[in-house]
Amino acid sequence: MTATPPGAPPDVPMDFETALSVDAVEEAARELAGEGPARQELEALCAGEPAIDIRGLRAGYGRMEILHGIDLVAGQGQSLCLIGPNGAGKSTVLHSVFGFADVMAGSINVGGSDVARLASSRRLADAGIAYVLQDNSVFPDMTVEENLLMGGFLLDRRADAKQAAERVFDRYERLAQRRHRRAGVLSGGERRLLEISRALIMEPDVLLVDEPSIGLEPRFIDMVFEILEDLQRRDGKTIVMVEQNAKKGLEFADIGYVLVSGRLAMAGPGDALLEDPEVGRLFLGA
Amino acid sequence: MSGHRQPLLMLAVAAVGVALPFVIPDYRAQIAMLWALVIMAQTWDITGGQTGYNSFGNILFFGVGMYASVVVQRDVGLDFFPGLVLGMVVGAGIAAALAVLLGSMILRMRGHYFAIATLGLGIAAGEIAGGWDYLGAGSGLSPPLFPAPPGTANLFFAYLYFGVAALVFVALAALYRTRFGLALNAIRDNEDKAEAMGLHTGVYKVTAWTMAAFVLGLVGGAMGNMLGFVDPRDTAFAGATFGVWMVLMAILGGKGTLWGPVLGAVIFHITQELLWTHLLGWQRVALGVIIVGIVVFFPQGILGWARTRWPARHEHQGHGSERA
Amino acid sequence: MSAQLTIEGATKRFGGITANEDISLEVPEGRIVGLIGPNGSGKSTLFNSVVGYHPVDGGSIRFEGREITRLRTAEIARLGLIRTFQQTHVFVQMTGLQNMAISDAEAGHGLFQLMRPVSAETRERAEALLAFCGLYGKRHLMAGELSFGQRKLLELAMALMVRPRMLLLDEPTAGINPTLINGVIERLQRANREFGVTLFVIEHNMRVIMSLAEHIHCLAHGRLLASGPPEALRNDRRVIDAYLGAR
Amino acid sequence: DAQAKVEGDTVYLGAAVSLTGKYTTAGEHTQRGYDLAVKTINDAGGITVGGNTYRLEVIYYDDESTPARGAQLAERLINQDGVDFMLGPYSSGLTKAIAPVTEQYGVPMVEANGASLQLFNKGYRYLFAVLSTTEQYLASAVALAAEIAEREGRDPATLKLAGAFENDPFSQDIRAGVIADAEKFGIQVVIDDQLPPELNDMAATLAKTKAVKPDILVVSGHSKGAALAVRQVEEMRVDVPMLAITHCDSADVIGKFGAASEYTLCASQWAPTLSYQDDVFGSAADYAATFEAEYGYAPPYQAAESSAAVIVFADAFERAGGFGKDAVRDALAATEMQTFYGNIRFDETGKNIAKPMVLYQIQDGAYVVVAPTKWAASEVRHPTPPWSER
Amino acid sequence: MAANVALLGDAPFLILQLLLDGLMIGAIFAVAAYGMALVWGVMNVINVVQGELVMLGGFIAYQLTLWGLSPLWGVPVAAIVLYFVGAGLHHVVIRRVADRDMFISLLATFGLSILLQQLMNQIWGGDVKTAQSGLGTWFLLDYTVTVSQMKVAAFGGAIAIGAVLIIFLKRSRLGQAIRATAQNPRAARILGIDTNRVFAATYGINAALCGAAGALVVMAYSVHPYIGLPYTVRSFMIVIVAGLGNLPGVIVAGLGLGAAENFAGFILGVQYQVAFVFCLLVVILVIRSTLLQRRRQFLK
Ligand SMILES: Nc1ncnc2c1ncn2[C@@H]1O[C@H](COP(=O)(O)OP(=O)(O)OP(=O)(O)O)[C@@H](O)[C@H]1O
Ligand SMILES: Nc1ncnc2c1ncn2[C@@H]1O[C@H](COP(=O)(O)OP(=O)(O)OP(=O)(O)O)[C@@H](O)[C@H]1O
Ligand SMILES: [Mg+2]
Ligand SMILES: [Mg+2]
Repeated sequence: MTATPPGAPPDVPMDFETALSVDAVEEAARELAGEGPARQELEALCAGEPAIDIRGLRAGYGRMEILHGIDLVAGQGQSLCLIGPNGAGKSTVLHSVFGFADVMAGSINVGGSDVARLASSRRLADAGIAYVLQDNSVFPDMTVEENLLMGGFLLDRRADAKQAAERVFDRYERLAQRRHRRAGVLSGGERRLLEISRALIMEPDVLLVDEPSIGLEPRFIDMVFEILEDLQRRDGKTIVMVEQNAKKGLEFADIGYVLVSGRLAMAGPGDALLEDPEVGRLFLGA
Repeated sequence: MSGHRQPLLMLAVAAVGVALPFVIPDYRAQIAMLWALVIMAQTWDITGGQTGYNSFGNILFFGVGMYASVVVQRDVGLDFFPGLVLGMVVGAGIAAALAVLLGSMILRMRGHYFAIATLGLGIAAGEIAGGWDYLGAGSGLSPPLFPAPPGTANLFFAYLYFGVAALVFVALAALYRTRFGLALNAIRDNEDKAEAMGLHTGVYKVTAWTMAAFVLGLVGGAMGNMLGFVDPRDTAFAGATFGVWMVLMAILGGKGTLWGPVLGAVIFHITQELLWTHLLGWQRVALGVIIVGIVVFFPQGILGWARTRWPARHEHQGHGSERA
Repeated sequence: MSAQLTIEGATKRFGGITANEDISLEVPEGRIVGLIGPNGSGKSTLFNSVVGYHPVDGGSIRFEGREITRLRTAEIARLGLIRTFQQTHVFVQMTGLQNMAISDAEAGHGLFQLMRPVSAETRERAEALLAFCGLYGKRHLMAGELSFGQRKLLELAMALMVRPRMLLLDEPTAGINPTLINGVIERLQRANREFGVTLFVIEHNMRVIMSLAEHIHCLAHGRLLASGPPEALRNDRRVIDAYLGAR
Repeated sequence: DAQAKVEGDTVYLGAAVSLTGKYTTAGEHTQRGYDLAVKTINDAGGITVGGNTYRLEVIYYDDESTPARGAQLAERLINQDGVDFMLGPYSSGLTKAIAPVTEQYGVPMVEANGASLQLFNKGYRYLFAVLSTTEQYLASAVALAAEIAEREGRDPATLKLAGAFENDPFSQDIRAGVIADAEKFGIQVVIDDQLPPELNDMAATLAKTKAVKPDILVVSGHSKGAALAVRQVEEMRVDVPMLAITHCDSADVIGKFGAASEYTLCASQWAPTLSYQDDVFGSAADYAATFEAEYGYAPPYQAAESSAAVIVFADAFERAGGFGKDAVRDALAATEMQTFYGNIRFDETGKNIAKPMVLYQIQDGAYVVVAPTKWAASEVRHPTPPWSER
Repeated sequence: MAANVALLGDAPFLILQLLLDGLMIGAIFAVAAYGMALVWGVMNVINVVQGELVMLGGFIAYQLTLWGLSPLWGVPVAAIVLYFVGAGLHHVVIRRVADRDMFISLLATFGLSILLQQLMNQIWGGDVKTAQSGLGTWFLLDYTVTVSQMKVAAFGGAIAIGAVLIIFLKRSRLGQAIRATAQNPRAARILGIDTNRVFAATYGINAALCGAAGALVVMAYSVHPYIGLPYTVRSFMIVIVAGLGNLPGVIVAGLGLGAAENFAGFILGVQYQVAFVFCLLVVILVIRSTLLQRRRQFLK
């Protein structure tokens, strides 16, 4: 990224009082961040053995570096929520963990082993990482049911996948009604539901979720967070989530990180961040 | 190539173009061919690079121009030069008319469907010409010979094509600075969205293709006389050579840029003349390897590659020549 | 208060599914109207029908008194009825400014109107609107290099650049930073007030829709379930059951 | 510029030949023909011009079987490489593209593979062809059919002829010749198909042939057409009393199809059994032997005529006594000689009028000359029996 | 032209003959088209080198005859050899261009096609090659209609290959992975599908199909190095008409194209047969785009 100077042309009225521009948020956040939290602080937030541990991650796309040295630690069974302005690099963090971005330096440990050298397609099988992408990831020409079955592609027995799919249908009538329909014609929210349920079929250890609530109706948002809560509390999964609905996200998560322009600006327990007035002003729109 | 250096560069190229036929007079035939290739690449890029409609069939317009011109010269009974001029104009006119007609049908297709449809058109045109007795069918036609000593013919064509290439360049440079240029880019990036913004995408596409067709018609109109022989599949509708080369040259240089096609054509032609003629039978292997190499390693073309290599210069251009 | 957009008995089926059934509603000129409803209730479908992406199977749609049921997308757009998308659509290999310049309907879309360079006027307005949407600093970046949320903002700026008579916004704040959402709300209100753009907005974010819309329609199962001012709707039993859930 | 024409004791000839593209095989025969003659002449001490001896050498380029490339390469040979004497390319189409260039520069070209009659009505002064032109290729086959009909007491006008010709300058010229001959005898042309260059199936034409039952089937489409015709006639059991084609030796139809090729009539420029001779190679049979020793296969006539072109050039150089383009041109125009390939004498349009075509028939697995009578080694076998009896 | 139509009336057996010949060549087109549909659908690559792979298969079968083997062996042998050739090509070139703009892969495969043409030209020479399968001919209707047994075998083989392929894609694990990758490669990767291997396998299978088709071609017809493009274009047309991912449709469209081409060649004259094929291509594309215009795709 090139550092384009922020600011507006002189003839544009600059009456941003209640609202902040992308740059203004960034600027303010950068100031707020200062040096950013130290590694020890992050480790202190982590309970137990780290299930995911990122050190000094520099990553981006092609030659463009987006993340300039990110650290991230979350313990087994913990949930971590990344918040930050649009374009801060939140999705890029998840991309790097799954191998969709180009990692230039740093290490990514999941479950104790370095996954950076693993092909993306091995990360679910070998490292138990499941990923719910921010944008569309259904197989449009397969039926809803086939999509769910594909979620169990790595299972040795087809019957297991089938059972898992049935459990999903039991839970969401909406999907059950559409099980034989092409997934490509689902509405935005229906599709999101399908994507999340599909990612859970393999019962992964670590779940990466990029904005789970995007496009969902209020009741589904609640529902999705309930599912995630269940996964974490009952099944002891580790969850790393990006959420623009920062209030929801921080309420839910054990740990909150604030990401600004590819750097870590703040970190703290979810509830604590939620109450931080600066965070509130900059990220919660309070 | 930043904004303020652009005119300088153009001047330099123009000077070279004017001087070249006298600096290396033995190479006049190749120089003429070079500028013809430059024009082909430039015009291909109007739809291919700027609009995102990759055509494999622009050779159609070249061939139509060539045949129309030679037939006019054969049947109208003018002297060489008036005949040639009339032939070129008629050729360009027919090519443009054809572009409007065919374009309004096939430019509705998206992406690769369009590419293949144009491929079909180009080949079909050659086949039809090859069966049509009025056009000499498979035996082809022989245009009138240049009425002056041998060296002058090549000199004439070298300057003719250089002139056209320069004009086309200046015209395109201006065109791409207009909002029409932006509209073409918008179609390339997201045609549905462009439509949703109220753009008359169909009209723009046909216009762009027609411009290319007109110029290609002109080029073809003179090429018959330059080569001295017109044949349906190998000179006029020469899909496997000129037809593909124009695409390749634009991509090699960097499609969607102003200088890319020019650069690509120059490099391609020089390589071909220096290398291939001496490979005696292996030149097509070389061509194949070069094509694959280009698209694997320089898919953005030389200019695109340079941009990722030195992104700062590119940024600089973004501010310098600010098109918007 | 005249109705600018009138939808009468719009019905749209896809194979066996009825996505919209007999929907009739009006959007009065100069207002901000909301459209809510559960996932899959047919909101986006209704928008698509209005802007001519697909013909309705029944019913009619009128814009400023003109029948537009059978018009094509671009024609409808030129009438000043513009929509934005749930998933973003911008011109990825053009800079933000270029995206804006081509969206300027005032400078014209005719072939000859296009055949001149971008005017200083267009440019100024583009910069102002980019600043308005907080993207001034990124104006020279290729749109494809913007993040999801930034693209969303750019798309909004582009829509405003058209100087539309009416704007259909499909989840304009989905994926946008909450702080910025406040900005977006304010911008939309100002666009509505200052430029006189009628807004018709789909949203799942209740905070947004409640503070933005003056009147809200709620769809469920493809039918119009309820209509009314935000307060009324918020307390409407049917809407709570079908959509909002117990709070 | 142009200094390369004679360097020290070497005279350079230029040639664009088809080493790739659709004429690859024939182009290779052409090149080998040139090479063999050059080598043989040089090995025998070269040529003597004005008291000095010179070696010959050929500068080659690959024209990729496309005329546009051919024309460009001719320019290149003349302008950059300074060549003052050209040997022809393969095929009429390429020759048509190159002749205007050599003509403009006044560079004499002796060509051996452009048979199209149209090459010789343009008033070219620097173009000389050692081979017989297209109208003669199948004339003897048509005449033979008429003759046989008369012998059997049938009016030739009752004969029906079916023809399929590739859509290229050479084959289309053949077609013009055949149709003119048919008209001469009043033979009715019942099928007149053109075959596309990317030919790989002529089932449609042959099905038609079965329906209209012609007396003669004529096919011309370089070696591809020859192979296809012989093969599909057998496969589809097309019964036709006479099948006449071109290029069967270069397509090696005997080797490929064996007995199925029996009875086929083939037009040829030359045959090793002919009784011509010269000082360079000796007799036609000697030439065949030399060629086979060098390249491992019997020379198709494309190679023989190419070799002849070099011999003609060598002879003209010696008679011209120098390497002036116009002197050599005039010497070429005055050529009157016999080569292993046949007699050579050019008329004022530049085509060789001293050498007839021959017609082979495939009899018992060999090419046997059946016409003209002067060289006929055997009677023609006619009619071809129906497949049910073969 | 009118005379040709009249001839069909006078000699109705011709209709049968043309139809049979058309169907038989059409079946071979269909085999190459299966492969193209696969590669196009899965990798989003229009494989312009398709025709050359077919030819390579043909040359391999031909080579077997030079070694004294029956060219019938060419069908499996060519398929196996070509599988590896395909996987190799994928490794060296295709995988580097597959996820790019489709035009890039179009060009890359075009480059490969030139390369292969030339290599075949250097190895086997520019001549027309055929291989005698040793199978005979059937005659119908008193010797008027000929049916080469080889062509019937080719026809049967083509249909069988199609059926096997359809079942394979629906049922097998690799088949499922191929379908998923076709629709959304990134999503396939997050579910643990090694898309790179899927691509390699897909391209290999495609090449194997082409190889088998080529062996059939050299026995039923003939091959030479420059005959690839018409096969490529026909495959392409068939896939467009059938629609991506519709393999049964590919068979039907292949047969239809073969028959249509044969009749067109007969009626218009063979010289226009190729022109007909390409005009038909354009017409089909225009019709397709008009139909699509009605059932417009739309954005979300
Ligand atoms: N494929 C890509 N190529 C180049 N740059 C990219 C690409 N994807 C994202 N970027 C850039 O990387 C930066 C970070 O993007 P990222 O998607 O990680 O942001 P984000 O924090 O997830 O934002 P949002 O909340 O809007 O989704 C952005 O500035 C964007 O311009
Ligand atoms: N092209 C189509 N073909 C078939 N069914 C479709 C198509 N488009 C939409 N549908 C169906 O129509 C219904 C309504 O979809 P629509 O996209 O309008 O919902 P929505 O209200 O926008 O939902 P969301 O809030 O989740 O975006 C859904 O059930 C969807 O599956
Ligand atoms: Mg993101
Ligand atoms: Mg929607």
